[in-house]
Amino acid sequence: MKILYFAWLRERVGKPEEEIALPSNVSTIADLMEWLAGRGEEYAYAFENRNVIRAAIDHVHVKADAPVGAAREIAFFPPMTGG
Amino acid sequence: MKILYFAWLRERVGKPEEEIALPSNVSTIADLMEWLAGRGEEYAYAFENRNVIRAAIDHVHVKADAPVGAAREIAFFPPMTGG
Amino acid sequence: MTVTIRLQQEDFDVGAENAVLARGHTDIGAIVTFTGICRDSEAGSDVSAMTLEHYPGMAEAEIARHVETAQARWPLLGVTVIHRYGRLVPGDNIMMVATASAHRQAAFAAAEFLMDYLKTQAPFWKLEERGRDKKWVDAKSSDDRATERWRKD
Amino acid sequence: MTVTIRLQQEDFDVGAENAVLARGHTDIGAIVTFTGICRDSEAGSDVSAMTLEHYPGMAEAEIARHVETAQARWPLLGVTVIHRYGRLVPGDNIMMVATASAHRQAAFAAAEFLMDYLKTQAPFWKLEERGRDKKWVDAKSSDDRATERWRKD
Repeated sequence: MKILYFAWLRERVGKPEEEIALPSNVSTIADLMEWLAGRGEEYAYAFENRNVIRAAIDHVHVKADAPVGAAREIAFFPPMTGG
Repeated sequence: MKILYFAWLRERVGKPEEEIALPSNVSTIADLMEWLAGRGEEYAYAFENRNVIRAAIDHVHVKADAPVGAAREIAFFPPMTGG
Repeated sequence: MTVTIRLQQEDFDVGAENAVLARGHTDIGAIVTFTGICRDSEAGSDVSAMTLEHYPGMAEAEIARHVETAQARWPLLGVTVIHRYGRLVPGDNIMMVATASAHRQAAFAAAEFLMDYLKTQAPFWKLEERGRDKKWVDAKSSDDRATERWRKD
Repeated sequence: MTVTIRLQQEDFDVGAENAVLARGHTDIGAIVTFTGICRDSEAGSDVSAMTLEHYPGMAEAEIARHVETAQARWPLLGVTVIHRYGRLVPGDNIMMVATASAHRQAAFAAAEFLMDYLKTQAPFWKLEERGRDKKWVDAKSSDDRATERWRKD
């Protein structure tokens, strides 16, 4: 599964995207953020304030309880600030 | 004194402008329209419906009772239709 | 504050006019441009051409007066008004207004204000051609209502 | 109905884009164009540059969805949205919206609707540079209020 990071999330994680193998105990966006936060210092920093982080599954905005099982691409980003 | 005509007033009078010598009994725009209307068939036709005709003295909109004595240029035209 | 008011027969270039408005300014955040184009149909019937007549000198003065009103009401950094006269056919540009400001709200409001004025009370008379039939257009009362919303009493 | 949505690094030409929108149409009477320009000051302090980041694919889809909403609400004959990304300095064009319609009211309303969306919720993140200091811009709540007026419940 492809995970994308934008803006300060990208800077904190230190990469724009990566491929992950979804663990079996991760079923929602909230689960995924929790799992990612446990992957190391940079992830813990990126995901320290999870309630401001927005997510999209396959280009569509979703809430934290959205199921992630069928996703091809999941993106995490701060609230969009407009152009 | 220079008199200008626009749109269908110009077409009816048959010329865009003319010089006139203001008669001594003409003191307002209304007087001037009445005097012009008496100058011939084309003027009578142009000024037959005087309450729709607008006037300007030296580029400024004026009402029918405006005095014309000090004017350099008087224009008569239908209500402006915008661009 | 860059103010450009031009009445002309020739066409205009919106991109070039916008560039003139913005040139040398780094405080402008928003430019709203309106372009009015000659349509092939008015009031439900085909129009083959229209001719705009204006009163040179008075037209510029009247437009300038309304630009000043817009400047007094909104924090503008530039205004351009270009209006063509003469005979125009469908597809031809008729006129443009461009308003520049730090923020979009002022630029939009001022452009709409100037357009409501220009489309209804601006010093032009319009002759429409429908085939061989030519007719002077009457002042529209529906457009007058659009200008009324700007009136402060 | 001509719809153009482009995200690009390079600059755009408002005049050329307007011409594309109008080409071959004689039913368009009004084109409203908004150009957003990078300012040298935001929230009262100097800005030396800004960088716009976007989510390719999602950005286009989100903008297209809002263009469809505008089309459903107003009788539009064409819409163009061009948004730049990457690093921009004061004076640079950021984005443009153009809306074409038979009459000016629909063109103005649709352009304002799209701008309120693009300036607040569009899929961009903005990094502002003030000298050597770089800071991601937070979402603004005042702009969110501007978008609320379009919400139909």
